[in-house]
Amino acid sequence: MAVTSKELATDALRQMWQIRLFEEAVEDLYGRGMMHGTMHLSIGEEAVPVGALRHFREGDALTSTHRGHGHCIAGGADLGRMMAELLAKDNGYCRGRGGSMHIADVATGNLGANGIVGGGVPIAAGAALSQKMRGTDNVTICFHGDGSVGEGAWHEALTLASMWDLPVVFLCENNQYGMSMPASKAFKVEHISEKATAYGIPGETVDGNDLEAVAEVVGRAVERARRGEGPTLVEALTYRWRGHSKSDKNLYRTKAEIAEWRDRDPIARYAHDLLEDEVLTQEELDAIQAAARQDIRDAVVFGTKGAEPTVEEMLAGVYAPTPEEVQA
Amino acid sequence: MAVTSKELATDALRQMWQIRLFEEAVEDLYGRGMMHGTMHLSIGEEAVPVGALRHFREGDALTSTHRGHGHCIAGGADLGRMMAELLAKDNGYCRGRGGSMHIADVATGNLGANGIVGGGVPIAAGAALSQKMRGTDNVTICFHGDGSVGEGAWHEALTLASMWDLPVVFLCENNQYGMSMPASKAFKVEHISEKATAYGIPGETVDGNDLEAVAEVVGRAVERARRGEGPTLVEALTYRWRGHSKSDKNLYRTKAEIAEWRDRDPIARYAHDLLEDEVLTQEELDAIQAAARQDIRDAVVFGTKGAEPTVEEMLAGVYAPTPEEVQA
Amino acid sequence: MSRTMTYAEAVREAMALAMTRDERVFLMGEDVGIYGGAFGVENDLYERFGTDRVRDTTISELGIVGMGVGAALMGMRPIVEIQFSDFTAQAMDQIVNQAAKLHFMVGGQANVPLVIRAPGGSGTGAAAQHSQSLEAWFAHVPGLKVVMPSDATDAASLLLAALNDPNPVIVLEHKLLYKQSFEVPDEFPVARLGEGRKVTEGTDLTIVATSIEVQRSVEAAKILAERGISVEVIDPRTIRPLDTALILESVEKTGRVLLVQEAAKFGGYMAEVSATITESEVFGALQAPVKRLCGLDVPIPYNPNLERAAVPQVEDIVEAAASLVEAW
Amino acid sequence: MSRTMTYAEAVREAMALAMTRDERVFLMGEDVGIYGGAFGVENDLYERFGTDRVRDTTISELGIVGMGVGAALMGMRPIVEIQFSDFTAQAMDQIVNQAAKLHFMVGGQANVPLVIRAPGGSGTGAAAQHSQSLEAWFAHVPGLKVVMPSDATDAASLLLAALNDPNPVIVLEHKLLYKQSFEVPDEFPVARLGEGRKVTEGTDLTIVATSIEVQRSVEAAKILAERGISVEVIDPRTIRPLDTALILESVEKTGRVLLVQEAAKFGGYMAEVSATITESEVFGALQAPVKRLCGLDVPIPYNPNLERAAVPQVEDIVEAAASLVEAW
Ligand SMILES: Cc1ncc(C[n+]2csc(CCOP(=O)(O)OP(=O)(O)O)c2C)c(N)n1
Ligand SMILES: Cc1ncc(C[n+]2csc(CCOP(=O)(O)OP(=O)(O)O)c2C)c(N)n1
Ligand SMILES: [Mg+2]
Ligand SMILES: [Mg+2]
Repeated sequence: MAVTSKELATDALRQMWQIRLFEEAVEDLYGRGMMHGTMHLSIGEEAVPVGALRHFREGDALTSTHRGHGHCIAGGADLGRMMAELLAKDNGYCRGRGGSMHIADVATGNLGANGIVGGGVPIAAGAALSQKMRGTDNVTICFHGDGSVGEGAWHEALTLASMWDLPVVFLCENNQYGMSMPASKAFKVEHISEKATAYGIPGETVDGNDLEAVAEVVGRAVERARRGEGPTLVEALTYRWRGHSKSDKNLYRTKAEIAEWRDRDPIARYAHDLLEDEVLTQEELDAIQAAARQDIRDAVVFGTKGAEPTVEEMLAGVYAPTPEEVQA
Repeated sequence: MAVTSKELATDALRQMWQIRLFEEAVEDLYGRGMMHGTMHLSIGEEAVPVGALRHFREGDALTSTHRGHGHCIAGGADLGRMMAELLAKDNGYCRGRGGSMHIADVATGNLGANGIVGGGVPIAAGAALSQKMRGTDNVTICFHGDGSVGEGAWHEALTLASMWDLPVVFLCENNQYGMSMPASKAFKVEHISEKATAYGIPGETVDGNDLEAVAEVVGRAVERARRGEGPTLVEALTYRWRGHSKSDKNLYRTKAEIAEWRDRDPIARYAHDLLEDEVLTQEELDAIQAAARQDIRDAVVFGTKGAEPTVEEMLAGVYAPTPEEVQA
Repeated sequence: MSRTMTYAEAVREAMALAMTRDERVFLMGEDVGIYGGAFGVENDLYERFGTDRVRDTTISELGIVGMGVGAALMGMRPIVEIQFSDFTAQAMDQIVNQAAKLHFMVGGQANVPLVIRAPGGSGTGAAAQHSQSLEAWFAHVPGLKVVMPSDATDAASLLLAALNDPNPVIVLEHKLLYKQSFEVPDEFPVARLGEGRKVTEGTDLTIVATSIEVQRSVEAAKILAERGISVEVIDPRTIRPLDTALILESVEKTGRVLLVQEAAKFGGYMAEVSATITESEVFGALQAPVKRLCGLDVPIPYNPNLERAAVPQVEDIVEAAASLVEAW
Repeated sequence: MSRTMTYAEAVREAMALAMTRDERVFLMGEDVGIYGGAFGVENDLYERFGTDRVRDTTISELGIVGMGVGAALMGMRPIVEIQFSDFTAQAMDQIVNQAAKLHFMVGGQANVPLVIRAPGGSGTGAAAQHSQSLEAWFAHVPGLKVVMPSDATDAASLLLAALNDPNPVIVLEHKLLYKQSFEVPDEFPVARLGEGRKVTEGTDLTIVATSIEVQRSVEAAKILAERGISVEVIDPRTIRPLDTALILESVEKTGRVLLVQEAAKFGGYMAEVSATITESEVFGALQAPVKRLCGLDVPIPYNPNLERAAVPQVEDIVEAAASLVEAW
């Protein structure tokens, strides 16, 4: 592992634990009938958003996916408001209107999860266009799944972003499957990152379960974008431990495969490396995990106490008020 | 020039002349107010469809574009019915309902021109899927412009066709521009054919003004498809002498550039090569041109004499009759 | 004789029947293979018919529908599944500009016997991008036929009819109905597209409803019967072309009509039914204004109470119906 | 003081004004740069404002609109031009599932102040894929605002209003109007979205019409005046949200209403207006059934006579209006 500071490591590990425990809590709440809808868990993929967003600055933006809890947490969102949203409460990020699939934290630059596969990719390019037109050195990180690579939206966004050298990092979280379609079958290339050549931009594949490797590769892409040299396609290889969503019977993959990837747990691996490299002690590791656990407990409490949203306010929330309406 | 038989050469040259003279006639009719709508002329690009369709067989299919007269003629359509269609007559291919942008000759495997950029590309893949599922060795030739490469439809079709090894040749007629957008600016690759690697299929660029070269390169792609080895992306470099359509003021390109490409006239060049290689004599060349001119004259006469379509039949033409409706 | 079956099972049985009877029929879509379909509709179909006829695609809605168009043009009978009807937004060009118009545009030279299946509706907590009822878009497209089965028998019978039709048919199934069980006949009749169904007989009020609102209206009719109000529930089943005669006949008899749809009110399908009634010769027989009961004009919210409030429930229908009868 | 200007010039002037006043405003689209726009609307805008603010894109409608969404989310005021409104079919996901819903889905955290301009309508001989009137689709989408300017002043005033609005607004211009000249004020007022306009005053009949049918209705009103029939023509201008009060007031006064749209009848926008009227308190004031005069239920044909027959012309309006007044 690349050497890292104690502070960075502590933050990163705590965020990974927050993601993992947040999702385990969500799973539990769902199982107990306290949460409804569907859910897409990113357990096993935590290193990607946490590594990628190490370079995130004020004014940067990100777009996320249906599997977006990790992006949101790594982006710095408030866990309580996230949990409140998933519990469909008025004090949630989306006032209970969006839920997991539309969670957003615009104040920290998270433009939102997206229920549409590929839906966020052109939006990311547009955010980057804004950053470029304003003459900033900000960048946009576009999280997207391997499955979204089959969408026309993905292609159009890469075409436009590369033509205009926009400051965007297309970060493909290749967790090996769409819902059930293996990426290896869907795309006749060895690495999705090879598709970058079609857009005349750099492409790179990284071990998505290695937090520091992700931070390094995405860091290079971010720096390139900040320098005005345009987009990069980064592919992070990872795996979702859970099924696609609650309807998944896991018929399309083997128990052995799942077990193999569980052995590459990005959290355990990072903790192990930090211990081995003497960045953190076992007590410190345990304390981080415990702190994250407390963060999630607090979040659940906060969420559970939220008020129920009202129909009246929902009706008033379809359109943003015009300046005249605000005055009146 | 690769050696070719007298018969093939005669046919090819006559077809190229038919296309050129058909479009000149159309231009003239339009100028005289006898034709309405808009029109997209392929003058200067005639070698591509004629060369590409040398390998066309019974059961093969093609999809075409808004600039589709050449594809239609090279596919073997009747010139009179084509002209009648452009003259909006009931004896036209589309009974006056479609015009130039929707001209089709389904009996010869031409599934139709398309007013939608990229619209025909997934349709071509679907035709090839049918050919494959039926166990034939037929192929589909998908003509498309360089501009359509920016469409999501193009990407999705190439993704699916390559995944399933479909017998389709994606033939990109790169005439250097969309409407005004230079392909060289739009796509950050030197050759559009390089994009093939993103789909794990072969890509090849050919001089689209060299008929025999087109025939050879597309021939290889067709053979590959017939063998069940899947699609190929062929890029034929060519140029449209005329503006995009009647609204074009040609501001985005120089007179010098146009002149340079006129010097590479695919018809004059082919005729010259045939003479030089002693495949045809000057008299034979002249006779071929004269015959084509007569073909077009006949077509105009046929078209002009067509009847006007009626509103009643138009109304009856929106839905195909069901078996019960046919019986009744 | 009859038996019990879920709506999803009925769809599956109809597809299996069609594939058994007609080798041109095949199915394409996302996760329709080993996953068994996002809603389990396909289940083991891929095992029974093989991966050649039950084809798992990449996530490329526009491409998939386009391939369906191409295959249909070549004489196949493709069924294309769009995982949620919301994602027809990605495929509108192929549905509307290609499939629906091709027969007309080519002057009858070809048909597009394509069946598109797509589940709509809310009630699953999937929020605004996975819960829409978009039938009004499709009903407005000349060249399309549009059906909305409201029970298991119709889900099968209308699908079989769609597969016999030479035109493109879009089948809008309902997610909440999939798991619901219904009595069904031993053998599914083939419906006639364009023929509605009188679900209950009544004398005081006509309710015209679609999809799940038919079920809710029948429930409401039972409650209203106890209050002495006799309701005739009409299910158009095919919303384009509409069985106007059946509706007008009923309205003429009852003199009052309530139109119920799940979709947002403004610009929705029931506006057409309303206009059709008031424009017709039964205008004079109306004893009360035509009234609509529709979804609220909001994107579907995540919160379960808001979601429930956003679309007509049984009690809303009871109330609207009673007030219509009692006030007029 | 007033001056004369074409509808296209008015659109251009409004864009120029907005770009001058507000540096966040910029324009993206296909061939909006040096080509000057497919209909010449942009003309020399790119010279005046530079290629950074007048951006030529690749042919990628979904991508372009998506980039507009992203830029708008980040506080820019993008105008996106879709070359023909038919190609909104490619972009429906970004228009409907993203732009329209984002404000709601994220609980008000963000707005999407995006303006989409797209010309619709028939009459140019461009056939079925270049001539549609698709306003009914957009009018049915909660979260969108939809305007249809019928003259040069409105083309500018509504566009300026759209650019002031914090919500996504789609401006459906009309191709045939672009070249038409109108008297316009020296300075364009900023319209209020949602406010209709009484174009002529009358007492016998109300005509509600949109886009070019407003012009045709005014022509018809002149002819009808000669026949002693006094017509009040109402142009809603914004079709979502609709100025219901203005329409109802007029209908209450005249007791008769004719609704005129170019779009195909079945499921069209005027069905909503019809239903709104008959559901309202003016139902009792109706002296005649509400009548619609619409396009035929066909794809727009190429043949000029058929094309003319496919949509309401002045004489059709005269006839329909007269028969409504004379029969009732
Ligand atoms: C346009 C669209 N098509 C299909 C879906 C249904 N769907 C939701 S997630 C998913 C798989 C996405 O795969 P990937 O992009 O790899 O992300 P992952 O779920 O693996 O994180 C599918 C098919 C959707 N939400 N949007
Ligand atoms: C979906 C769509 N977008 C835009 C257009 C308008 N348009 C028609 S042709 C054209 C340029 C096409 O360029 P290319 O594919 O290179 O074909 P060429 O005209 O050069 O033969 C454009 C933008 C269209 N018809 N369809
Ligand atoms: Mg994946
Ligand atoms: Mg071109």
